[in-house]
Amino acid sequence: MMKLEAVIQPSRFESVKDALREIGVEGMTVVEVRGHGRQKGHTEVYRGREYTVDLLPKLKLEMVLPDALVQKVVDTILKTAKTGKIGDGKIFLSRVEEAIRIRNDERGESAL
Amino acid sequence: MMKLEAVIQPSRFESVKDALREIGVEGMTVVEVRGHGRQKGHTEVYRGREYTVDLLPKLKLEMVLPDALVQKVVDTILKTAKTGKIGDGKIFLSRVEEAIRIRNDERGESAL
Amino acid sequence: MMKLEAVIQPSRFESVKDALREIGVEGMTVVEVRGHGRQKGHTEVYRGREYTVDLLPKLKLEMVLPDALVQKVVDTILKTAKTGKIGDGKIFLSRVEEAIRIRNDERGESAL
Amino acid sequence: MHRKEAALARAFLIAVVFLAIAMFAGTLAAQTPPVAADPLAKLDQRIAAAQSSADNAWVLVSAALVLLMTGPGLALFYGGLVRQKNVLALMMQSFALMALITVLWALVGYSLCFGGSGGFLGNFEHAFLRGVGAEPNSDYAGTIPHMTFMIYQLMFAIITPALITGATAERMKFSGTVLFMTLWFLLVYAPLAHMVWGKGGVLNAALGGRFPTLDFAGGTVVHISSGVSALVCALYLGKRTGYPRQPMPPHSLVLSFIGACLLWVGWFGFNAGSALASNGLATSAFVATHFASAAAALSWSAAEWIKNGRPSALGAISGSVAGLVAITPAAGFVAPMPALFIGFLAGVCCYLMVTRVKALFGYDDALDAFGVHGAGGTIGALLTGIFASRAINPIYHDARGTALPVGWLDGNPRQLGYQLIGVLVAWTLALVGTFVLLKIVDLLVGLRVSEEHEIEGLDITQHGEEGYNLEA
Amino acid sequence: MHRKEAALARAFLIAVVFLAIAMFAGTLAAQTPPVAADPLAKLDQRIAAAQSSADNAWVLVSAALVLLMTGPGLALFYGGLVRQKNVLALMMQSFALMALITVLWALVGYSLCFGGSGGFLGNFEHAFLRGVGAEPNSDYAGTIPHMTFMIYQLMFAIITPALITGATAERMKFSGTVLFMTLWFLLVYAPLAHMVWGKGGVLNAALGGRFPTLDFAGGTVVHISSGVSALVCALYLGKRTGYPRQPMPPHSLVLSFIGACLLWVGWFGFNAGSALASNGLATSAFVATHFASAAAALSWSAAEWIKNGRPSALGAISGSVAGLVAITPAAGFVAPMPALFIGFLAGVCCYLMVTRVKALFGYDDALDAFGVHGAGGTIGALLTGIFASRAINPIYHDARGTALPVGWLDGNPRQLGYQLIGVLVAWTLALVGTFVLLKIVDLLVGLRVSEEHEIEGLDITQHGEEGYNLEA
Amino acid sequence: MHRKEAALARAFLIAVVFLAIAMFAGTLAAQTPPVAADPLAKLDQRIAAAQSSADNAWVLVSAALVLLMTGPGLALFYGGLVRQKNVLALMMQSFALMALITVLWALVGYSLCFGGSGGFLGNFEHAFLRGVGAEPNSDYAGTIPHMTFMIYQLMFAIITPALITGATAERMKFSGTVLFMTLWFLLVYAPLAHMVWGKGGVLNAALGGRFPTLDFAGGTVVHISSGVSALVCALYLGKRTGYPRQPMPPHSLVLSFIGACLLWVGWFGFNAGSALASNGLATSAFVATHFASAAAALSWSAAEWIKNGRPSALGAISGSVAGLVAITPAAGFVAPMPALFIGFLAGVCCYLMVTRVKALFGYDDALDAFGVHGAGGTIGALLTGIFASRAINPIYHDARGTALPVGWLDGNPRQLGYQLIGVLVAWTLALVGTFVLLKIVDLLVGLRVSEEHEIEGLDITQHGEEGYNLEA
Ligand SMILES: Nc1ncnc2c1ncn2[C@@H]1O[C@H](COP(=O)(O)OP(=O)(O)O)[C@@H](O)[C@H]1O
Ligand SMILES: Nc1ncnc2c1ncn2[C@@H]1O[C@H](COP(=O)(O)OP(=O)(O)O)[C@@H](O)[C@H]1O
Ligand SMILES: Nc1ncnc2c1ncn2[C@@H]1O[C@H](COP(=O)(O)OP(=O)(O)O)[C@@H](O)[C@H]1O
Repeated sequence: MMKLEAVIQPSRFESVKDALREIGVEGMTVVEVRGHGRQKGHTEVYRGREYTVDLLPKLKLEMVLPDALVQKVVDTILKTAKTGKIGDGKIFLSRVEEAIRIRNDERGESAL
Repeated sequence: MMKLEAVIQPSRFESVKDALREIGVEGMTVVEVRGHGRQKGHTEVYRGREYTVDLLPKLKLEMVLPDALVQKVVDTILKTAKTGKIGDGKIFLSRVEEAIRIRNDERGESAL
Repeated sequence: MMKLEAVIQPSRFESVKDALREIGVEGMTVVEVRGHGRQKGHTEVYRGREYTVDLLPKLKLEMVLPDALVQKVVDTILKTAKTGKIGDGKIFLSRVEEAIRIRNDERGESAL
Repeated sequence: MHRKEAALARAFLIAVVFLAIAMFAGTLAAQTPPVAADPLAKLDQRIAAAQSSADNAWVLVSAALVLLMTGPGLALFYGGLVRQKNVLALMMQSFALMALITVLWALVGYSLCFGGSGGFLGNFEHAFLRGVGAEPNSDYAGTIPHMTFMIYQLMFAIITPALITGATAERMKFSGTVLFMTLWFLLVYAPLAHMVWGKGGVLNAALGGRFPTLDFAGGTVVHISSGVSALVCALYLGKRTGYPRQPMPPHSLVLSFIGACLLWVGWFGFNAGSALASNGLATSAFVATHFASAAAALSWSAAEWIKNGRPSALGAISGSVAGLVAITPAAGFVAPMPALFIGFLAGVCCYLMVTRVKALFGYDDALDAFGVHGAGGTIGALLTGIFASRAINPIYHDARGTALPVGWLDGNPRQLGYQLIGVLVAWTLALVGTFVLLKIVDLLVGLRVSEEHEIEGLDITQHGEEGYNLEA
Repeated sequence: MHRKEAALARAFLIAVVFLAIAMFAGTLAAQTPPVAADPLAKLDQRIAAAQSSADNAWVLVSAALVLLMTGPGLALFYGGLVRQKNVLALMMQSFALMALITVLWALVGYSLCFGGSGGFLGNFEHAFLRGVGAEPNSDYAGTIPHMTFMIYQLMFAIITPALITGATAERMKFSGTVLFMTLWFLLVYAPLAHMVWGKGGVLNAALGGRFPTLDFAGGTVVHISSGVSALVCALYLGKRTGYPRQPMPPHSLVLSFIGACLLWVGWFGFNAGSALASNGLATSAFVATHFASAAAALSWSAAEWIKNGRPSALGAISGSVAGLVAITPAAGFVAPMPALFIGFLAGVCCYLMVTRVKALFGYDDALDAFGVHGAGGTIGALLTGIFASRAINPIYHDARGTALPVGWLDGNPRQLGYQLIGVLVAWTLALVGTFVLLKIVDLLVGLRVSEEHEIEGLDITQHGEEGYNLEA
Repeated sequence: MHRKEAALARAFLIAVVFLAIAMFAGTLAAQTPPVAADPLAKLDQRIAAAQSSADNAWVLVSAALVLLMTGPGLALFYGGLVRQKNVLALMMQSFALMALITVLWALVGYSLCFGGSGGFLGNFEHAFLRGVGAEPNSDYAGTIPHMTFMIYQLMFAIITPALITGATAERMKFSGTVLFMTLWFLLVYAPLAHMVWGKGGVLNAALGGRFPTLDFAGGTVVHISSGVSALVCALYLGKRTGYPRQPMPPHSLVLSFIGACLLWVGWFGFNAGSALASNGLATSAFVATHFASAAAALSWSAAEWIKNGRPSALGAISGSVAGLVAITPAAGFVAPMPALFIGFLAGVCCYLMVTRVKALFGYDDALDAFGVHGAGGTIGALLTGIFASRAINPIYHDARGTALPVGWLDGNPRQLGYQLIGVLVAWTLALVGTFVLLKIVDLLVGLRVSEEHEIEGLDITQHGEEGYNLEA
C-alpha cells in the first residue's frame, strides 16, 4: 500500500474531490495546513506595522491506496489541481506497512 | 520504529487517550482533520441552498512507537475507538527511520 | 528523499523558519497540532469544574528533503528549536518514494 | 418520533394560518380611538403631556433594553458557554421565544397576565389587545400609554422562559422546547405574573393583595419561576451524554463575556424601567442595580481567588449576573449600601451553589440557570423583606397618607414573612407546573434528542446549520 | 487599473484637504445664535421646554439606535454571512459609509434632502448646515431642535447605501464602492428622500404632496431604493466566481445572529423614533415594529419547518429582518393586529423570494439585499395603503380638522393607488439611477476585483488585513 | 512572588468582608428622605417635575451608554487587538474595573471627586454616598436627581483606568493591575476630576476656578490622564517578549470592529450626556461627536490609502476613536463644522503618532492607548480653546449676564493659555503619579508576569481559562 499526500490550493479542492469520486476513490483525510515555498505571500499592515505573510493556506489530502490505484490517482490530482501558477503544491508518495479498519478489524487493502 | 496514524471519531478520543495512558503510552501528536469515506455526511440548508457536508470532523493520532509496542497499541485503539458504526476510522502503520528528541538530541527509541 | 517531521514549540517557529531559510530550505508545510507527552499541561477551572489540559499547542513542520540536505536541516532545527525545557518536541525521519510538483509534473528531488 | 414532529410542524402551520385570520379579524377590534382632549384644562393637559412624554421615553428605552437582554444578551451568554456544536441551538431558542411569546402575548398572554382583577389569573378582557391604547391604565402606570406598559411587560415574558434554556442546553429537542415553552408561558408564567403584579393578585403589594409580596422587577415572577423550573427540567432530562466525566468547557467565553455585559446594561431597563416613570425612583433602582452587580462580581471573584489562587473572567461575569438577579426584587426598595450588600452576598452564595451544591447533588444544570437564577432570586426576594425602606419607596400608607415602614430594618418585620410566602408560592407553582408540562410534552413530541444527535450536535441535527464555517 | 486607483486615492486626499478648508470656512457660517426667549409667556415657555426635552431625549436615543443598526448591526449581519476571507471587507464598507455619508451630509446632503421646498430635490439652503440650530424646524418637527432632526435623518442616509453592500458582497472593489456610494447617495437617495419626506415633495403625504404616499420610516426611501439598486448591482456585477456550484456557507452565523438582534432593537429607533416625539404614536410604532418582526420570524420558520423538516436560526433571523422591513412604512399608521399580519405575510413572501425566485432567475444577490429589502419594502408599502388607520395616525383632515380615512380598510381606497405610485417612482429611480452610476464608476475606477483577488479574498487584497489571526 | 499573591488575595478577602460590614453600617446613613413637596407652587412644581423627568431619562440612558463603552465596547476593542492567548485577560481587566471602581466610588470615590469645594481634591462629605439622594445638587446639575449625577460620573471613573490597560496589555500581572488601578483611581483620577469638574476646583471653568479650563466631557480628566499614564506604564513595563521582531497581529479585528462601533454609539452618552440635560446643548454635543468621529475615520483612512495604497478596517476604526477622543473636551463648545475639522486633524495626527512616533521612540504601547488617547486628548483640549464659541455654550458672562467670548476665534485668545495650563497639569499629575504608583506596586506584588507565563498567555496563567475552546 502507498500513502499519497497531496498539498493543494484550497480553491481546487472541490474539483479534485469530485474527480476522485468519479474514479471511485472515496476514502481520504483532509488537513488544513499552511504552506511555505516558492510562492510569494502578501503583506499585511496593522497600524503601520508590516507583516509579510509567507505561510499560505493549503489543504493536504492524505490517501492510503492500493498500489494498483496510485498512478491513476496521481494523474487525476495532477489534472484537477493544476492552475499552472506557482503554489499549486506537491504530491508525495510513501510506503505503508499496514492498514486496519477500526470498525471491523479488517486489514490490508480491503480496509481502505 | 513504527509510525502509527489513527483516524478516529472525536467522541472516542478521551477513552482512547486514557486507555493508552494505562498501557504506558504518553507521547502522541493529535491533529484535527476532516474525513471522507463510506460514512454519509449530512445536509445543511442556508436560505434554501442545500449543502451536503461529506467532510466530517475526525481526530488523527500520530504516534511513533518502538516496534515492540505497536501490536499492543493497535489492539488498545481498536478496542477503545470502536463504536461499530461506519466512520470509526482507520489505523495506518509505516516505518520511521529515525527519531530525535529536540531537548537533548537523544536519538532512536529512547527519544520516544 | 526523506520526509522530516518536526514537532516544535510554536514560540520557536519564527526562529526555526528564519534559520532554515538561511540554509536555503524554503519548502515546508506547517500543521497546527496538539501534543501529548512528558510535558505537564495546566489546569483550567470553569465554575468549579477542573480540567487538566494535557494536549498542548505545537506546530508540526513537514519537509520532504533530498537525502543530502537532511543532516544539515536536522542540525539547524535542533539548534534553533531547543529551549532545553521538557516539551521541545521531536524530529522524525522517514523515506519518501516519490515527489511530484503539481504545477509542472516535475518529479523526484527536483520537485522539492 | 419523526412522524410526530412532522405532525407538529403541520399543526404549527395550521395554527399560524389560523393566527393570520385571527389577526385579520382583530384588526378592526384593536383600533383604539384617539385620546379625547379634556376641554377644561388645556394647560394642565400640556403639563401632563410633557410628563407623559418624559416617562414614555424612559420606559420605551427600557423596553428596548430588556429585549436586548434576551437577544443578543442571553443568547450570547448561553451560546458561549456551550460546546461549539450547540451554539446556534441555544441562540435559536432565545430568538424563537422572542417571536413566539410576542405573538402569544398579543393574542391572549397580556390579558391573562394583566386583564381583569382576579386573584390568581387574568381574563380575556384584553385578548387581541382590545382596549389597550394610547391612554394610560391608571392601575398600572398613570403617566404612560397603556400600550407602552403592555410592550414593556412583554419583554419580561420573553426573557423568563429563555432563562430556562440554560438548564436544558445541549440535549433538548427544538420541537419539544417550543411546545413546552408555549404551555409554560400560559400555565406557569401568566398566573404568577398576575398574582404578583396583576390587579387583585393575591401577592400584589401595590394593589392590595392578601399577601403583599415585594417584587419590584421580577425576583419571583422571573427568576425564581425560571430558575426552579430549570432545576426540574435538568432533573427530568437527565445528564448530558458524557457528563461529568468528559470535559465540556465553554466554547467561547468571549461570546459569554459580551452577553454578560449586555445583560448588565440591559438590566438597567429591567429594574430602573420598572419604576414605569423617569423619576427619582428609577434612578434609585438604576443605582441599586449597578451596585449589586459590581459587588457580586467582586465577591464571586474573591471566592475564586481564595479557592483557586486566581479569579476568572467567567467567575466575574457569573457573579455580576448573580448580583443582578438578587437585586431585581429589591431594586426599587433599597438604598445603595444595602444594594452593595445584597450583591455581595448573592455573589458568594451563588458561587457555592454552582461549585459545591451542584456537585453534591450531581444534577446537570448545564449552564446553572437554577444555581444563579433560582438561588439568586430566592436570596434577593428574602433580603428585600429585610432592607426595603419607605425612604426609597413609600409603598405602604395609613389612612392619612403617611408612609408606613416597608422592610424589617425599616420597622416592618412581618414583610419578611410575606416575602417567604411569595417565594413558596413561586417555588411550588414552578415545581409542579413544570413537572406536569414536561410529562405532557414528553408524551406528545418527546423532550430529549437521540444520543447520536446529541453527539453530532443540535445545530446540525435540530436546525441543519453550523455556527462557524471557518475553513474558508 | 492600479494607476487609476492611485489617482483616485490622490483625488480623495485632495478632496479631503479641500474639505478641511471648506469646514474651516464653514465654522463661522454655522455658528447659530442661542434661542431667543419669548418674553411674553415664561410659563408657557417652560412647559414647551419640558416637552421639547422629553421628545429630544427620545429622538436622540433613536438616532443612536439607528446608527447602532449600521455599526455594528448590519456590519455583523452581513459580515457573518460571507466567507471568512471577506468579513472585514463587508464590515469596512458599512463603517466607511458611516464616515463618508456623514461628511457629505454636513456639507450638502442634508440640504439636498430637506432644504427648500422643491418637488423633486432640495436646494443648498442648509449647505454646511447653515441655519440648522437649536430652534425647531416646524415643518418637520415642531418640538425638537432642528439639529436633532438633522442628525436623526442622517442615520437613515447612512444605513440605506450600506444595505446595498449585501448584493455586491465578495467581489466589488473598495475604491469602486466608495465612488459609487457617494454618487448614489447624492443622485438617488437625496431626490427620493426629498420627494417623500421633504417639504413640497411630490410624494409627501404630510406636507401636501401631489401624490401623497404614506411612508412612515422609509419603506420606499430606504428599503425599496436600496433593495432594487441591490438587484441592479447584482445583475451588473455578475455572479461570484464559483457560484452557485461551489458551496459558500456563512462563515459565522453567530455574528449574523448578533447583528440581527441589534437590527431588531435598533429598529425601534428607526420606526418609533420617526414619530419625532415621545408620544403615543411613538409607542404605537414601537409595538407595530416588534410585532411584525416576531410574526415574520415565525412565518419564515414555519415555512422552513414544512419545507426542510426543521427551522434554522438563519431562517428565523432572516424572517425577523423581513418583517421589520415590511412594517417600516406602516409602523406609524397601523394597529398592532395588522402589524402582526403584515409581518406574517412578509416572512412568507421573502422566504419565497430568497429560496425560489432567486434560484429561478439565477442572479447572485449574495446576501439577499433585494430579496429581503426590495421585496419586503414593496410589500410593506402596498399593505400600508390597505391597513393605515386614522385611529392610529389622523394624518388627513378636512377643513374643520376632523380626521379623514387614511387607508383602504379605513375607507380610503385611493390610498392604495398613491402607494403604488410611490413604489413605482422609487423602483424607477433606483433602477435607472443605479444602472447609470454603475456604468460611470466602472469606467472611472472599475467595479469588480480580479479573479485572483476574489479567490484570495477582499480582506487581504482590498484592505491588507485579515479578520482572524488565530494561529497564535 | 506567589506567596505575595496569596497574601494579596487574603488581604483582598479581608478588605471585602470589612466592606460588607461597612456597607451594612452605611445602610442607615444612606437612607435619604423623600422629596419634600413645596406647598406654595404645585403647578410650578409639576412643570419642574416634567422637566426633571425628561432630563433624567436622557442622563440615565447616557449613563447606560457610557457603561456600554467599557463593557463590552472597550473590552472588545482591546480584546480583539491582542493575541488569542490574552483576549480574556484584557476583557477581564475592563470588567474587573467595572466592579472595583464602582465599589470604591460608593465608599469614598464620589466624595473625593465631587465632595466639598476644595481646590485640588474633594472631601469625605459624601462618603458612603451620604446626602446623595433624589433632590438635585444645584452646583452640578439642577434638574436631575443628585444620585443620577453620581451614577453618571461613576461611568467615567470606570472607563478611564480601563483605557490604560491598552498599554500594559499582554504582560502585566492581574494582581498588580488591580492594586495599581485602585491606587491610580484614588490618587490620580480623583484629584484631577475634582480640579476640572469639582466645585472650587482650580481648573473648573463653570464654577469659577482660578484657571478656567474647558473640558466638556473629559479630554483632560479621562483621555490625557489615561493616555499619558499609559505611556509611563509602557515604558516602565518594557516591551513584550519578542516585540517588535515577532509579528503580533490582532487575533480578531471582528471583535475590535464591534467594540469600536459600540464606542462610537456609547460616546453619544459620554459627550451629549455631559450636558446633564436633554436640551439643545445635548444635541449640539451629539452632533459634534458624530461629526468628529466620521471625519477622523476618513482622514486616517485617507492617510493609509496614500501610504499603503489601501485603507484598512483597523485604520478606519482607529481613526474614529481618535476623533471621538479629540472632540470629547470640545463637544459642548463647538459648532458642527469645527467639529469636523477637529476630527479630521485628530485622525491624521494620531495616525502619525501610532505609525511614526511610536516606531521612532520604540516604546511598546501595545494597543496605542497613548498614541490615541494621550495625543488625541491633548490635541482636542487645545483646539477647544480655539473653536469654543458662546453661540454654542455661553459659559462666560459679565455682571449683566451677557455672554462673553469663549474660545480664540470667538474673541477670547487667553482661553488657549488656560487650556495649555489644564493640559500641563493633567500631564504632570499623570506622569508623576503613575510612575510613583508603579514603583510601589512593583515592590508590593510585582507588575510583570514571568516570561514563560507571557509566552503561555495571560488567560491561562492569570485566570486559568481560555477564550476559545473550539476543538469540540
Ligand atoms: N519540500 C517540501 N516539503 C513539504 N512541503 C512542501 C515542500 N515544498 C513545497 N511544499 C508545499 O507545497 C506548496 C507549494 O510549493 P511552492 O514551492 O510554493 O509552489 P510550487 O509547488 O508550484 O513550486 C507549499 O506551500 C508547501 O505547502
Ligand atoms: N483510503 C484512506 N486514506 C486515508 N484516510 C482514509 C481512507 N479511507 C478512510 N479514511 C479515513 O477514515 C475515516 C472513516 O472511514 P469510513 O470509510 O467513513 O468509515 P469506515 O472506516 O468505518 O469504513 C474517513 O472519514 C477518513 O478520514
Ligand atoms: N511518540 C511520539 N509520537 C509522536 N509525537 C510525539 C511522541 N512523543 C512526543 N511527541 C510529541 O512531542 C511533543 C513533546 O514531547 P514531550 O515528551 O512533551 O517533551 P520532550 O520531547 O521534551 O520529551 C509532544 O507534545 C508530542 O506532540
